[in-house]
Amino acid sequence: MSVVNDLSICVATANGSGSASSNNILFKSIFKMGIPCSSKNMFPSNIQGLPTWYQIRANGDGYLGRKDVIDVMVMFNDDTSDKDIYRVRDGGLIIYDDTKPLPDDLKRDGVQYLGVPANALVQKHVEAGPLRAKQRNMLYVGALAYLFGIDMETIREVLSDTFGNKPAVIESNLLCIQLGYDHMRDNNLSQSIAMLETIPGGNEGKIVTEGNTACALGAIYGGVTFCAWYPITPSSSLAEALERYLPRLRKDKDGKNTYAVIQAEDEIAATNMVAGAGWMGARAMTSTSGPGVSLMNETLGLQYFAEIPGVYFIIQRGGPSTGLPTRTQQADIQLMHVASHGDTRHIILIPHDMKSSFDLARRSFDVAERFQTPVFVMMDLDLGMNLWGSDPLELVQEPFDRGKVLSQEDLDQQGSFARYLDVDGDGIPQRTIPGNRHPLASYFARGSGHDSHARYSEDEKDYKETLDRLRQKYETARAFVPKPLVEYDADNNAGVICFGSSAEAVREARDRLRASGLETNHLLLRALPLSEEVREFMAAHEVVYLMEQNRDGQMAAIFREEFPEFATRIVSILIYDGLPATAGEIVRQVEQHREAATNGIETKVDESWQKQIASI
Amino acid sequence: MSVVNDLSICVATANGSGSASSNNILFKSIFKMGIPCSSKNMFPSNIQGLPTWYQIRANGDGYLGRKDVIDVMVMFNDDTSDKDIYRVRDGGLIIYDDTKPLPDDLKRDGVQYLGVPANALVQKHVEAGPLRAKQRNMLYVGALAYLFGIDMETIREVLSDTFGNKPAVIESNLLCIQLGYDHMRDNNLSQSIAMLETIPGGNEGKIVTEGNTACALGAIYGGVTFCAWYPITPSSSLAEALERYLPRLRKDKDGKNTYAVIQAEDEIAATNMVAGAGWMGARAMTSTSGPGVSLMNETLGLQYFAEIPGVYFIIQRGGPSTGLPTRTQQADIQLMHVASHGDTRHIILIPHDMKSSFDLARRSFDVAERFQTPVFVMMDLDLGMNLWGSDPLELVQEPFDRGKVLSQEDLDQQGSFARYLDVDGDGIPQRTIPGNRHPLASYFARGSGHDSHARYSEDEKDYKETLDRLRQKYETARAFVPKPLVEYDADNNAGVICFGSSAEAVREARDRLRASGLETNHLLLRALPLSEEVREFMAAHEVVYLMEQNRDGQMAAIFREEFPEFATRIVSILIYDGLPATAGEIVRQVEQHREAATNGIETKVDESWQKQIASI
Amino acid sequence: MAKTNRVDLTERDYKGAESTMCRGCGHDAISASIMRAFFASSVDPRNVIKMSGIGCSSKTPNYFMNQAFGINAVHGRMASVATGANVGNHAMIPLGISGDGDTSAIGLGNFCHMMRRNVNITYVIENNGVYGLTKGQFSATADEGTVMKGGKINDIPAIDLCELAITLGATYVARSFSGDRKQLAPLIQGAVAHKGSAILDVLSPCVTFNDHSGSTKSLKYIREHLDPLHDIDFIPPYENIEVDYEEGTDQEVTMHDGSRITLHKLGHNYDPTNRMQAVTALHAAVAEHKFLTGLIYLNEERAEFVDDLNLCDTPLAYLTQEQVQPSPSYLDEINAELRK
Amino acid sequence: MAKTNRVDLTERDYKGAESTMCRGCGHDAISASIMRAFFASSVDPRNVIKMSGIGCSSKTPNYFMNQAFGINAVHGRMASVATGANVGNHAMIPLGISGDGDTSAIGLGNFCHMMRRNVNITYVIENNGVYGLTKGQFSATADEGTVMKGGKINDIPAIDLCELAITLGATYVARSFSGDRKQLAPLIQGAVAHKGSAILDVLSPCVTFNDHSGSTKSLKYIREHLDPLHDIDFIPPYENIEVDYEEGTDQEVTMHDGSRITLHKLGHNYDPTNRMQAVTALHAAVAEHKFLTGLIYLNEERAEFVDDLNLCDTPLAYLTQEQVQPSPSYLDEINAELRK
Ligand SMILES: Cc1ncc(C[n+]2csc(CCOP(=O)(O)OP(=O)(O)O)c2C)c(N)n1
Ligand SMILES: Cc1ncc(C[n+]2csc(CCOP(=O)(O)OP(=O)(O)O)c2C)c(N)n1
Ligand code: SF4
Ligand code: SF4
Ligand SMILES: [Mg+2]
Ligand SMILES: [Mg+2]
Repeated sequence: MSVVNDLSICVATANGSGSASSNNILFKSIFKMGIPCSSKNMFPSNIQGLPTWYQIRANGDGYLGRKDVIDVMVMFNDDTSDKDIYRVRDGGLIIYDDTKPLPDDLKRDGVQYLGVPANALVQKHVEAGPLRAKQRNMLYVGALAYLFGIDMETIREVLSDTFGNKPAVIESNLLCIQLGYDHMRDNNLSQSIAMLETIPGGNEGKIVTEGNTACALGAIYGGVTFCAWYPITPSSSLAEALERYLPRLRKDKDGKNTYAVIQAEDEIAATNMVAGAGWMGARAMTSTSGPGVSLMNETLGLQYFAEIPGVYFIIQRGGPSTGLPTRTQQADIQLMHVASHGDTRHIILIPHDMKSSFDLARRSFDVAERFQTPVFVMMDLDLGMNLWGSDPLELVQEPFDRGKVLSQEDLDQQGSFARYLDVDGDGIPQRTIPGNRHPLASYFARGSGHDSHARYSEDEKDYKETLDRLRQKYETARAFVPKPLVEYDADNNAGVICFGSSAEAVREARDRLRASGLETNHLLLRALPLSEEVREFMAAHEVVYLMEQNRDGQMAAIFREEFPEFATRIVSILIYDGLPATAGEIVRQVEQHREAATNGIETKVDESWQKQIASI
Repeated sequence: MSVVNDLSICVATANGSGSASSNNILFKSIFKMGIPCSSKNMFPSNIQGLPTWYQIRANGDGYLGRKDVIDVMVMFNDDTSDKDIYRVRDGGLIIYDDTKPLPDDLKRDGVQYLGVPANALVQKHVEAGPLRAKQRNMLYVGALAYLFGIDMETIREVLSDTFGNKPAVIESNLLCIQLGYDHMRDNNLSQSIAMLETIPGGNEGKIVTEGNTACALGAIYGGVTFCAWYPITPSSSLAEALERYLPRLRKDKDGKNTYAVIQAEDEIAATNMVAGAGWMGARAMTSTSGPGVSLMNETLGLQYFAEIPGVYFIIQRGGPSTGLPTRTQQADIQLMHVASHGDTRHIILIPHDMKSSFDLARRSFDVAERFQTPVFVMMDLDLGMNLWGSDPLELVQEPFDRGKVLSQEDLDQQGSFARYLDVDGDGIPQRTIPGNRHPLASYFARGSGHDSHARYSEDEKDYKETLDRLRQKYETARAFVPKPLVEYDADNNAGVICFGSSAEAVREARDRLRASGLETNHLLLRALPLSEEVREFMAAHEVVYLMEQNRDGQMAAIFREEFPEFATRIVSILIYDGLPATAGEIVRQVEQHREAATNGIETKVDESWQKQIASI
Repeated sequence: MAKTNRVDLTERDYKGAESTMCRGCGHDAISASIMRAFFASSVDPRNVIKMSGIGCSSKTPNYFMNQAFGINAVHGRMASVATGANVGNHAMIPLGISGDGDTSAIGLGNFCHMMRRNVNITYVIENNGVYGLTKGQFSATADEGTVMKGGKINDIPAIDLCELAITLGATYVARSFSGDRKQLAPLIQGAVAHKGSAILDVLSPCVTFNDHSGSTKSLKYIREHLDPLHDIDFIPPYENIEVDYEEGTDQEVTMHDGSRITLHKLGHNYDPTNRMQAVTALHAAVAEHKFLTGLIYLNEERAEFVDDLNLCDTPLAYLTQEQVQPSPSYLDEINAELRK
Repeated sequence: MAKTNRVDLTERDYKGAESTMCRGCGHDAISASIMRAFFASSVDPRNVIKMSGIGCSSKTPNYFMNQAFGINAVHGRMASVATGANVGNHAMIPLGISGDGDTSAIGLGNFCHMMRRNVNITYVIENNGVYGLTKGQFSATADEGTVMKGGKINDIPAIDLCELAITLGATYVARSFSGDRKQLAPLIQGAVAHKGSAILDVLSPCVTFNDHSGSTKSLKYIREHLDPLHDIDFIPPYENIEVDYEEGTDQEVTMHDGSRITLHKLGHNYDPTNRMQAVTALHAAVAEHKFLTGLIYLNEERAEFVDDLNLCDTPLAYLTQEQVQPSPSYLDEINAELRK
């Protein structure tokens, strides 16, 4: 057997069947062996009984994007078996419950089948009760452990990490895992796809977490004091992580809270509570996903126009409308970019891994207060809810930037104050917060027309001045927001741009393209507005592949709007079926474009893009 | 005196002071003299006491856009006089109430002042009572009539048209007008700016109306049966026009209504009522403006994804947020274009005058039903609420297009039905409406993932298929939506594109540019998505001036998104101070661009655009 | 052969797709009562429109009456969708299904206004006190003091949707329990026969997220705190059943379509046509931690919304171009007016 | 010299920008009562936050107490903005102004939830039964049968905001009339002293769009249908005034901060601490076409929202980095947990 530590396993079960727990044990065990690995949970928008797939990738080279092909399918959901047998690659392996014989229509050529009589075994060995059906899933963990060489000792460790104080649970799980393991061993079953081998020191010091948790922790370290939210997948777990960590990290000496988390009655309430709290000077946030952004649209405009800070964590899911609420996508970009009616442009921060989720979440409050405006932290389900191995979260210690807040002393010194006056030429005015008792301090905030003194005004000059200053502020932000991460070699003509959860798949895709002769430069976008560095990157390449997870090339539209001179250089790579991006699909689209370009079938880059949209 | 029939009069009064009535008489009288004229009402977001300006333009050449300069200022609002004296052009005329002497600080060089003791005269001649203060405004009508030659007989006609059945009102108004007239005559006061002269046969057959009324009538002739709306300026008058005309035009033989108009409790209710009614097969509409669009955002996505027809009349006003609710703008374009979260693209119809308001309003229901999607009719305050002289509204008689609605008989014949199947390859599926009792007819509409049979599905292939089909539908719409109106001469290198209420100002600007040596071609855009004709126009010009009434060049962004190959050809002409566009400002911006281009200060078109945004 | 009803349908004809609720979920039991009620009342599913918002509860319209048109709209807005649908085609029989989150949180305002208009609908709230589909957060009907699965305690009083419904003008207001099909089915029949907003607040345990001890919406807690007002029967207009009424114990209400609802009082001396008594009783029940069930309020006097609108008989959706496009001569008339 | 209050301010210090209401608009009269009440209660405007939605009424916070911070938010969402603001800095005194459209139409849901949480606020609804700023359409407090300026008749019953407030859990509920400053000012003082949601539904004629005959919110109609429950006085905590109470006629309620409200009954035998009585009385008043005014309901027991949140004493907005950023060592701890 030649292949070591390169494997993808997909477990097909039904929601609520207990597989969440067995999948977690499986994944953590591989992680503990020191093998770089990631997991993607394709769960249904339902609580019990609908199909769910859990895809683990173990890869010694450290590629953590979803693998294009499935090597092993654990076929534990009768409802989807007819399709699942075709999800596994040729030469792959299917593990199934052979308590009953496999029906003929589930037999397929070119793959190996290995059975484990999971139902029969649990019926025999596990006490009857509500848990028995759930325990059945532990059997495939054992079977896989035997077949691929997952260390039983490690599994035991993971079990005790997971169920620390419940020895009975540990024991019964272990029993079932052992049953699966023994069945494979005793029947001399084996496979020839790959083996997993412990990498000593691998994953040393690393953590496993999801982006939503990292964001919540970032917000806490960023000094969030106010969160109003409304439950919605896939963002709820962010607010729930806040609710989990805050009581521990943020009590004052009297045991009182230095924060408030409010479950609002809807997203409109949530955004307006954020506006109210932000106006008062609290570091206020919400988290939501697409439908929530749509509902928050009106008040985002109020915050933009009245210049009230607030942080909006947006965990994107499959749209439009209710769409696929438990699948991933990056299709709310344009909505965030121009959210609300009238001329608005919003700042968007874009994490791409666990550390940047923590870091940008922390900094988002500084950006919001500096620019006195709503700031989006754009996540997606893949980043937010899937488990990612990562270096530990790291706190950059620096003072909070509260922006241009004037204290009573400042007002005394300055002797004057106009809330919406551009004192510094950067479009950002000064601000006071309620509680400031200086006679100059108070002002009247409003979403209607106003002059630089915050007085009601319908005067066209005041109005245009305000609009222009707001645009100026956005221009100022270009140099302030997180810079892109760039890999550049002057020899390369082609560039690749991506952002968010695509980073891993793109890294792998670039390596593969390199292997097939195409060296690319890379820009990992971390914020809007687009900065000078992005412009330079565009200027330096003849072709730029802009990879995003939506149908319409939403980020490409923003690039074309902002850099018309480079509009034709952009070739969109679009993945939008709701599944996490894979390197293979990226490579396929890039090569398709290159082929078309060299064959002259499509000479103009932009037209190929148009066609692609129209014909797929 | 050389100038005839070229005049702009601006009347400055306070809201609720009765000037609406006197201004109307003034405008209608000029219109009745046969002189092409338009009026722009710059009214406050308030009911009584705030400044309001009414600007009339009379122009024998038929230019109806707002005039750049004010020839005559009727200064009847003390609160704004200090600024109003500077609004009038050098050499212009100020009419003021000289009951009390003019304070020194309101004296300005280079303009002529003529007083009419309006207060004193009404006090003397009009009975004390609540109406007296309002009648005062009639005096400037009389004064202007004398000074500029407005025919008193015509005024009398207009009075009786307006107050037909109230002879007392006619008399008292006439008295006051005569007082103003006589004062000027008796004191031998005169001016040398221009005279108004009756144009025999001028305005023959023409009507005077606002776009909102034209839209309402269009909707009625388009067969609207359902309207849910929520009051908001400047859209309320559209729904109110429906409520005015429907009872007269749409009772059945039993005196019952063939329509329903519901004043909803908010815009969210309104849009969802439209969705409910549209789903049932009623021709459903709403009308709103920016804040309403923001609130309707979520359900627009439902209608897009579940493919439910509905017509959205959007009368744009100054944004963002509450902004300037009584001023005009075209700044909700991008919001409409991509309204709601997820990948959406919406159809937008864009009237530019009274006839097209009627016509596109009527056709919008056909488009909505044909494409089974929300359709926007994009208006703005200038078009919707100001009075425009126009050829009479005209009904093109053609059968309603209900789109692919299948009857019971159709189903019998076809023998099968899948609600979301692309039977014809145009992306548009077939539809049944409730009440169809065929066993195949019923289906379950939803905003969540579904397959072609409208069954719940989270399958990635079903999902992508749906998204792609929806995009295909949008592509189909390109050839279906109203074509642009194009003026083209192969000799010209420069093109001008505009849409909506800008059409008049652009027409005049092009004439002026021609006079100064720049011949331009023209495209009047009437819909999104952009059609092949628009692409051809872009391809045919080196420079295209794209004129729009917003800060960020929102339509330009859409052009750059859709036509990356022409992205750099676009030069944005942006007017966004809330006032109706003027030819002068357009010419100024075009010439500024040309100068910069020839001087080589800004070589790249697109950069000049960027800079312009940044620096104004 | 299976038993058929007056429209020649069997119980099977009232079935829908297979449910995806958790096993034991109260919502499934409500679906069963709905099927039974519509069968019993001989309502042809093809005359019904099924509408819902978003949530576990809102998924259920897919699980009954396949032959009815259905819509699963956005979260909290079914009341408005139903208003539009009812006006768009008033000949269809509107059935709305919602959750407590859907109705009492995000949808509260629009729900109130639907009732204020007295829009004709049978509006069933499958009330489990939590957001099932998003995994167990409190909704606005979570009782004060109830405990979330994770241990969190609710400090805020519940919205009593029946009291609210009466306050806002709903004309048929009932509370029931998913497990009490004997009571629930006739209540649904009555709601369908009623013309106007019929609100059914049905306690429906979420066995996955709100069935633990400490919860006031667990199956056990509900069962122990039920306080039915009366035994209830629904008699369709075409049935000439003579019922023997006991003076003071039984009450019969005749509805506009001739249906009758008979109430056999259980201990309570309760008249559902008395608005103030209804509010008082509800209020007292909260204080005593009881779930009062039965027909709580009924008003057969108030006109339904489409009557206020003076609609023509043909449903709006079915009007033809001939019926809705005014003649061009009217446009000439209007043009003439606009010349003035 | 002008009279000063206990914080050394004169009545002038409570003024704002010049009003832009129509002459005679009820809203201006309410502003005057607000200024009087805050002056009389010696509240420093710098401790006040003024909040509103959109509408004529919502413009008025600009017309009093210039020294207070203010916000004119979007239509119908002041209740939510106020919730955020109250929690963001609970040391400020929240005053919200809204219109009947703002509150009872677009804002209804969020308004209900604010009351359900018992957020501390003095929430004044300037109720004229129409949308003033958009020129006179009916709002949801337009009474059944009332006539619009153009002649249209309203078919739908009004939402009684006081009844709704009591149903939803508001703890201080009053109705008054813009023209009755003697009653309104002490009611506002009481509301400010009260900790929790204090809802004041103040009839406030729109002289421009809703003052014609046929309207049930015209100045004349209101005056003729007023039915005050009691004469009311507010006694701040620092005043030791002894009042002679008449048994059965007078009632005194002491508030948490020691303020006292005294009620001198007018005919009615009415106890505002009795919830059911309050609802019954309101309901009866509607039937009799009367506007019951006075302190309708008071509950000094229920905790205000920020108490449920167990907030630290320093307002959240004023916490420093030191107070809110956990030490890095905690992050190490968490990283260690995430290794498991
Ligand atoms: C605008 C919007 N916000 C949030 C959600 C997420 N969401 C889905 S269902 C639900 C709550 C459902 O609760 P309930 O109505 O009580 O139904 P149940 O699942 O308990 O039956 C929420 C918040 C959504 N779909 N849309
Ligand atoms: C989202 C939104 N919809 C509609 C409007 C238009 N609008 C402004 S004020 C108003 C009604 C105000 O009525 P009310 O609250 O009763 O105040 P009043 O003017 O009568 O004092 C409306 C509908 C708006 N500003 N925002
Ligand atoms: S989660 Fe609760 S409400 Fe949802 S299906 Fe399961 S038991 Fe029912
Ligand atoms: S319109 Fe009515 S509510 Fe508005 S200011 Fe005038 S009188 Fe007051
Ligand atoms: Mg629920
Ligand atoms: Mg009002």
